[in-house]
Amino acid sequence: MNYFHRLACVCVSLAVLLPGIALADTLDTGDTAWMLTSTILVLFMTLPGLALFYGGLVRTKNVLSVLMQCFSIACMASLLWVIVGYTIAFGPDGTAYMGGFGKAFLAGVGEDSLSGTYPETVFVMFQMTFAVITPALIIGSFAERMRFSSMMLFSALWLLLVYAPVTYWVWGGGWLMERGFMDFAGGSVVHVNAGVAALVAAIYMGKRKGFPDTPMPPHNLTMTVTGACMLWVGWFGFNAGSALAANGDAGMAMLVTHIGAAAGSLAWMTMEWIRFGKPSVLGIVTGMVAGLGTITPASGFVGPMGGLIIGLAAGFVCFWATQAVKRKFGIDDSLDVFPVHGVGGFLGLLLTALLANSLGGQGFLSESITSAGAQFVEQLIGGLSVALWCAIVSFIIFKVIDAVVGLRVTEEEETEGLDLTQHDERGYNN
Amino acid sequence: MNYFHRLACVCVSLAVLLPGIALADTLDTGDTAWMLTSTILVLFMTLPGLALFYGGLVRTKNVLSVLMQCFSIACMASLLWVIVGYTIAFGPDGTAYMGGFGKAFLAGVGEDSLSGTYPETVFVMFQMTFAVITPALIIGSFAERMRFSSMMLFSALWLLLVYAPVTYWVWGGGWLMERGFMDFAGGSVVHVNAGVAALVAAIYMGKRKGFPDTPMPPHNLTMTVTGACMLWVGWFGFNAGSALAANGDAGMAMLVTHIGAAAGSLAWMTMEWIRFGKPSVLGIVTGMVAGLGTITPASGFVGPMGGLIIGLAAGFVCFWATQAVKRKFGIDDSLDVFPVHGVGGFLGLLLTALLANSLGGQGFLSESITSAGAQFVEQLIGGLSVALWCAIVSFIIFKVIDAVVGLRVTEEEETEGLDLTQHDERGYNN
Amino acid sequence: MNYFHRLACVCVSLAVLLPGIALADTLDTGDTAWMLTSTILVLFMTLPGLALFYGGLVRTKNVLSVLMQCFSIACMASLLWVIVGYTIAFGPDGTAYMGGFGKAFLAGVGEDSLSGTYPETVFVMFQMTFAVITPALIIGSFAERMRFSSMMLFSALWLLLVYAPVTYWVWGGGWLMERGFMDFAGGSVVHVNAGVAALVAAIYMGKRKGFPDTPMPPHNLTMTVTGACMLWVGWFGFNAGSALAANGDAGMAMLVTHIGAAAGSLAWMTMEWIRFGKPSVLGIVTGMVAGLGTITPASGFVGPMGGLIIGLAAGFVCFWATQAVKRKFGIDDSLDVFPVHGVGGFLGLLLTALLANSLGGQGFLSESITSAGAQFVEQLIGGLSVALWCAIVSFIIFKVIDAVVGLRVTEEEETEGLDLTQHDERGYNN
Amino acid sequence: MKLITAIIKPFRLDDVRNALGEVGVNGMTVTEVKGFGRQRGHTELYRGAEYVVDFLPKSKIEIAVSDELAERAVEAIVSAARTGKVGDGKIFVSSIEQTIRIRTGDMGDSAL
Amino acid sequence: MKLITAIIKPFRLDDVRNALGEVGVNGMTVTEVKGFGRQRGHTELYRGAEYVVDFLPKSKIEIAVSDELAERAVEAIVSAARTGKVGDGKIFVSSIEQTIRIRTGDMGDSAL
Amino acid sequence: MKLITAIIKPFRLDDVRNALGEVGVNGMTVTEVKGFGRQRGHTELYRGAEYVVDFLPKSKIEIAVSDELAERAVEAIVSAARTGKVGDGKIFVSSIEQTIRIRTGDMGDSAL
Ligand SMILES: Nc1ncnc2c1ncn2[C@@H]1O[C@H](COP(=O)(O)OP(=O)(O)O)[C@@H](O)[C@H]1O
Ligand SMILES: Nc1ncnc2c1ncn2[C@@H]1O[C@H](COP(=O)(O)OP(=O)(O)O)[C@@H](O)[C@H]1O
Ligand SMILES: Nc1ncnc2c1ncn2[C@@H]1O[C@H](COP(=O)(O)OP(=O)(O)O)[C@@H](O)[C@H]1O
Repeated sequence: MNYFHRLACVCVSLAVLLPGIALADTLDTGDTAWMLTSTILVLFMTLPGLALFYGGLVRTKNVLSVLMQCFSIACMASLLWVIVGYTIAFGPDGTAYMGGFGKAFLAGVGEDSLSGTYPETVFVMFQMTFAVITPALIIGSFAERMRFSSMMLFSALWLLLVYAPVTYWVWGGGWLMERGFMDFAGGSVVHVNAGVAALVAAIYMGKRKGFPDTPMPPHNLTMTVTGACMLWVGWFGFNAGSALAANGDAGMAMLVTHIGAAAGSLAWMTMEWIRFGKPSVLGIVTGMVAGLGTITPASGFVGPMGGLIIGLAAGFVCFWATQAVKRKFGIDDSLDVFPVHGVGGFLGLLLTALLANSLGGQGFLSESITSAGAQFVEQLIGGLSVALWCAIVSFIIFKVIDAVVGLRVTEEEETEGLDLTQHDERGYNN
Repeated sequence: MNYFHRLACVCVSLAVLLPGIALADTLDTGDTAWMLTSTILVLFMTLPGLALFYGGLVRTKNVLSVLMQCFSIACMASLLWVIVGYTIAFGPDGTAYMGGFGKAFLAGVGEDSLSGTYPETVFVMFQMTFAVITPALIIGSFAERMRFSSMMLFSALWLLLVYAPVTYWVWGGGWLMERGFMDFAGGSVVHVNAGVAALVAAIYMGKRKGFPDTPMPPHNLTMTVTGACMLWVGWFGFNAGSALAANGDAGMAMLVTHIGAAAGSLAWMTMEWIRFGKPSVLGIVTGMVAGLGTITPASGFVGPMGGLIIGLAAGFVCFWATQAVKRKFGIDDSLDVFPVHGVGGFLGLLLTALLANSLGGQGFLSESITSAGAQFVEQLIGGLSVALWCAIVSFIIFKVIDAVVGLRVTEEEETEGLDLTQHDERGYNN
Repeated sequence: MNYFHRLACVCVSLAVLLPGIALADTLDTGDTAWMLTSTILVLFMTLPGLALFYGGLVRTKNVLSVLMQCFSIACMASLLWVIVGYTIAFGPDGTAYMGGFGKAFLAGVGEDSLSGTYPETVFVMFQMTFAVITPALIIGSFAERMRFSSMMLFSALWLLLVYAPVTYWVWGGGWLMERGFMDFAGGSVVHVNAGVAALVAAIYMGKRKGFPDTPMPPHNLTMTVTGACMLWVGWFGFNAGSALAANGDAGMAMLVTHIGAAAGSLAWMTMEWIRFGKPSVLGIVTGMVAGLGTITPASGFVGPMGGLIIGLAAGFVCFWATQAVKRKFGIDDSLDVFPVHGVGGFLGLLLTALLANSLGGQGFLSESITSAGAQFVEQLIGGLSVALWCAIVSFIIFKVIDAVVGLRVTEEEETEGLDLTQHDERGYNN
Repeated sequence: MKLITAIIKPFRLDDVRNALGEVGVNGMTVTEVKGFGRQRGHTELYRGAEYVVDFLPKSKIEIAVSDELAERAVEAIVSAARTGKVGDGKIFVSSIEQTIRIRTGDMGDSAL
Repeated sequence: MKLITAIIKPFRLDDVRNALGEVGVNGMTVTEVKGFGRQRGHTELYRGAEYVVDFLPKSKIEIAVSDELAERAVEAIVSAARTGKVGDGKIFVSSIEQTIRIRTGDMGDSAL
Repeated sequence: MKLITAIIKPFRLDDVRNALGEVGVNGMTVTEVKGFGRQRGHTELYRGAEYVVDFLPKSKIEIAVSDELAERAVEAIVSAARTGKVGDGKIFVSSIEQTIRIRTGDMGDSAL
């Protein structure tokens, strides 16, 4: 089986870094316990983490629409993943660009199937949670103005045409993996991907009515902070879970992830303090997300000091990017998905090359690449390829849906709010 | 020890399904890690999961009463479980109908006691979390009108007279377990049990003042969605934890549980979309709970496609049942506990028989039963027995409490709200 | 390596209590899985647990300031821990009072470093989460009136001058550990420490404007209950995680922790019911925190009945202490940090001595101490030493900050609220 | 034209609206207010800190009506809002000089 | 002096405030209210339970102005608040006998 | 009878209520409102998007009093609500034609 062959390659190269941990073909209960837990943590990131993080940022009249979008995407992406997504991303006998269809409907994934040292069912689930959160991240850019049905259509098509293939390229054995592209936990697959689709969406959909003159302050920042905290704790499943085992690699990934988050937060806070005179809670949690998104691709490769540098860089760069997108370019990426996830994810991919083999980093994934410079080029190629594919296909999907059923609610519906007009309910009743 | 003897029977029959996993009498750290985690997840389902799910659905003036009821039940059920509940449910040397009293006050449960491959303390705790959530589920049916002290009395008596014995019947070695009744994680013990008690309560207590003419919309749906998401993630502890090990069985239980939840959600959403023209977030999360309740008894037996069918069936059937209870029968089961948990749980018990040995299902628990038809009959017998016992005993408990101290608050207290009248506090202060 | 030597002492004495669990120098995936999970749980206690618990208790105009303080302390304490906190607390070649500086910037903590049977990176992280929550607990006492920048300064200095050394005394191999002082999971390090600093802060800062005449009711008790529930579930990471392995010790710690929480809750509820005529949800959750804080030092030593006694004692004593601090002494410890954590933690230290070797308790930690009386004296010495050091140093820190930059916001800022005046944002926008 | 302002118990609002509809008043504006008067408030207890809350939630209804309708409207409110217990509230009647319907610019009674 | 009370659609509030500023009215007090009138409410559905919500969110603006300014103020409100759709709201004008500025104790027009 | 409407700073509410009680006014209705006037609002910043918030939270107190009591009530409010800083608010006095106590049907001064 091609996929396992490729996975084995990764395992071998990881094994070099982990002396004392024997590669096993039998189930390890500790690894299984950790992967079960990690899967739950990543689902928790979306439900309710991201839903609350985003929900608090919109206006009262749209809060349910955001929760509904996150929730329904989670359900739909899960079923699509079972039906065909998993096999596109990890199916056996694939080409360089997508997996084979041998695992459609999870054919052959039984109770005894293993993926390394834990059940394949858990690997399916773990990867599913990534397939859930990525399209859910995108909705932040077109919040408060898209029709529910069009959002569902977009998310489904995007999952199958962008997310699943890109996952195959990077993790499933596709061409980027073959080249030695390093993305430990999803800097390209999740963050660049979601960020670029968000940018395309924001530009294509246009601004919300009243932007940027009418104030559209977050309706409930306590909700946003709650969601942010859940993202933080869940992210350990995301990054340390991507070690696919309960070992030293997972431990180091947890440590650098945490350092990245803390450093990103403090960097953003500092920028606000300097620039606006006061630090804000929305600022610090945004810095946290930036730090986490940026450390993600590097989390299995760098050491603690690498994590610190990445976190600080994330806070500064994404702060600047957020200002730029909003003020210079006047793009209404409503919840700042692109400057935080797109820019952060890309930055992380590049910094991975620079920090993987210095400051306590774990060295290079691929033995064929031996210098930071060469790896940097690979990272550029990988990041840009994902961004390009995502941008083009996302644009086409929007174009098609717009032509066939329309993307945006009417002006009146936008004024009244999506909760009532799309879902006949309201978030709060006195 | 009788109990271990019986548990061993289960283990042996499970072991047939899990080649390669040796039965061990020594502690396995991986299994222990997973059972510790699962226990925490199931507690998380009640506190704060269910509390928020329910709390958001009532009116502002009663929100704290719901949180208080969930919380105080959790505390009380925990202590009762330690004192006598555990030994009724799992005590050694029991009859066909209840366990012996040898483990009252957890006598003999020490640091070294094992339950299979993990500490018995953890088994006590894991089962305790089930004993916590089941009475907490019931309160949804009599929300907004029951006196706090009567609620405490009811919950305590119900736990000891209904929950603990039924647990013994199904999991502790009692008569249903002996017959080969299949309930992996609590379709009967938790969901049918809670649902039937809820129905009895709703009928006995009567309607809330104003029902159904006065609108009683949920006061905070973001709270409800948050709680629902916590229920979803916590449910993996419930179902995959019920494998009692970190193995392939747990992995498959996680996968089918997730599929059931996603399918139930989308099915309910679809029904609303067709019937009312718009899908709602309250609808989709209710479908999720229905899907999860229904997959619960089947979660260790069916395969992914079985999970899909069960989830879809749950969404459709429970949607219909919710309409019926409210509109046709005019019963004020305030938060729809019976149509979602009672109907869903029962449906799941029946579908278990049909799907356990098809579509990738794992076959039958009991070797004496070899056809789906025969198993179906067992499931009917089991489900109905639990429902009957629960209905009769619950009714008697209500009758007695009503006679002795009264069940319902005064009309004035109902108007003013339970928060102020029962607890001297209010949820929100400007 | 001195530190490992000392750790080994603990392990050996623990091992006596845990026959059948071999001490290993190799990584155990099950233990690693559990420690990864525990770490996440303890972080979850602060973010969002404690933040919500505290946030709901203040007035609307200050809610963000509380969230911001918890969040920024978490970030800052994390980085300080990496830089120098960890080595002060656990560094090699230390004196009796603080660790050596060999692990500054986590020097030498690599992917392969082990701490017992799991990666040292995870030990660093696990301990870091304790270093995060302890200063965060303190903010409850000076809520609604301290300048943000002064709060940051105080927290940083307190972490390095109080928290890190005390941790070394108790767990890192310092003088209290040598004497046989028993504190399983932080009764002294976390609770007495935070409680005493809180008391000093409340007295030094003075009352909030209007206290106690103006009503300052919690602005959102649903938020407080949500946070309380998260504290409860997270506390299993705190206490059962302090077993540093997934074994019988962790299982028993989980069980007694849970019993302590439930008993503390019900005891407080009962006191309110008797004294004020009605039980309240704020009361029951406060009792829960008291129960948990009190069981913490004892959680690895006592049995289930010991847990019950400790929980009940916690509920009664802390209830009384809360009344006393507020009414008799008129101290504005805004969120009652001292009477709950300080008093509860100290009570737990003393009860540990009495209950460790009775009622199913696990006996004494140190072989040189053989009677409950002698241990009681050690516990008194330990608790008082921590309290004294903390009080003196906290006072000096406040004094210095007050002199240099000032501690308190202006009266006008206090009236307008910290959210707007310190952070230019508001929690809720209709 | 008259402006009738009624402070009532919130749970009587629907009845008052219906009663007003029956006498021909089909427009009104409602505000959630806090009232202080003879009706005793309640005590809230938070960790032993006791707060006496004197202000009670009330609904304030404002209706502009023609002079003829005023009396019947007041009667309708009184009978629908009365529970007979202290705290039922008050009605204030004052005069309006002019009324304008924003949509059409209509003035006077025809704007109601 | 006159008290002008306008019930308007909430999303027109900023426009109305600006329009009033242009005619020289620089103070106002705004209340969030619920309005009932010709404009149809909406239906909310919760698990099949159908609630017709007749009360719609409106903003009530109160401005005290000198007699001379009253007419222009009313015109400013009408033109800024009008969308032409049902539910645009009403304006009521009544007279005030006295006005006091608390800070200074100023009375009459100079208190505005 | 007079209707006294006072817009004050929310944190003075308790003092005003006490001051009114001392002059014999034992009933009042309070609304949370947003005020716009000379007092400068504040700026809120969300991820670099800057919102100037001009509307400030105020409490609106409405009291119906007999003609004799009106003056003393106004004085009580002024002295209790004054901080001397801009934004202290206004008091408007207008006349009420009729007052009814819903519970009893009492009219006029005896309804207060
Ligand atoms: N003088 C007053 N001016 C304005 N509102 C008043 C006055 N007196 C009472 N109210 C309002 O009427 C409500 C009911 O009054 P209260 O004295 O409690 O009962 P009752 O109207 O039955 O005598 C109060 O809560 C308050 O909102
Ligand atoms: N008679 C009335 N008294 C007080 N307020 C009214 C009255 N009629 C209407 N209103 C207010 O004006 C708002 C708009 O009225 P409506 O009849 O819906 O539309 P329109 O003003 O366009 O005719 C209502 O929501 C209500 O707040
Ligand atoms: N012309 C007006 N009509 C109605 N309310 C007003 C008017 N002018 C001011 N107010 C109210 O009074 C409050 C205080 O007014 P402001 O001009 O800020 O300060 P001051 O009363 O000290 O001059 C405002 O917030 C507003 O609520």
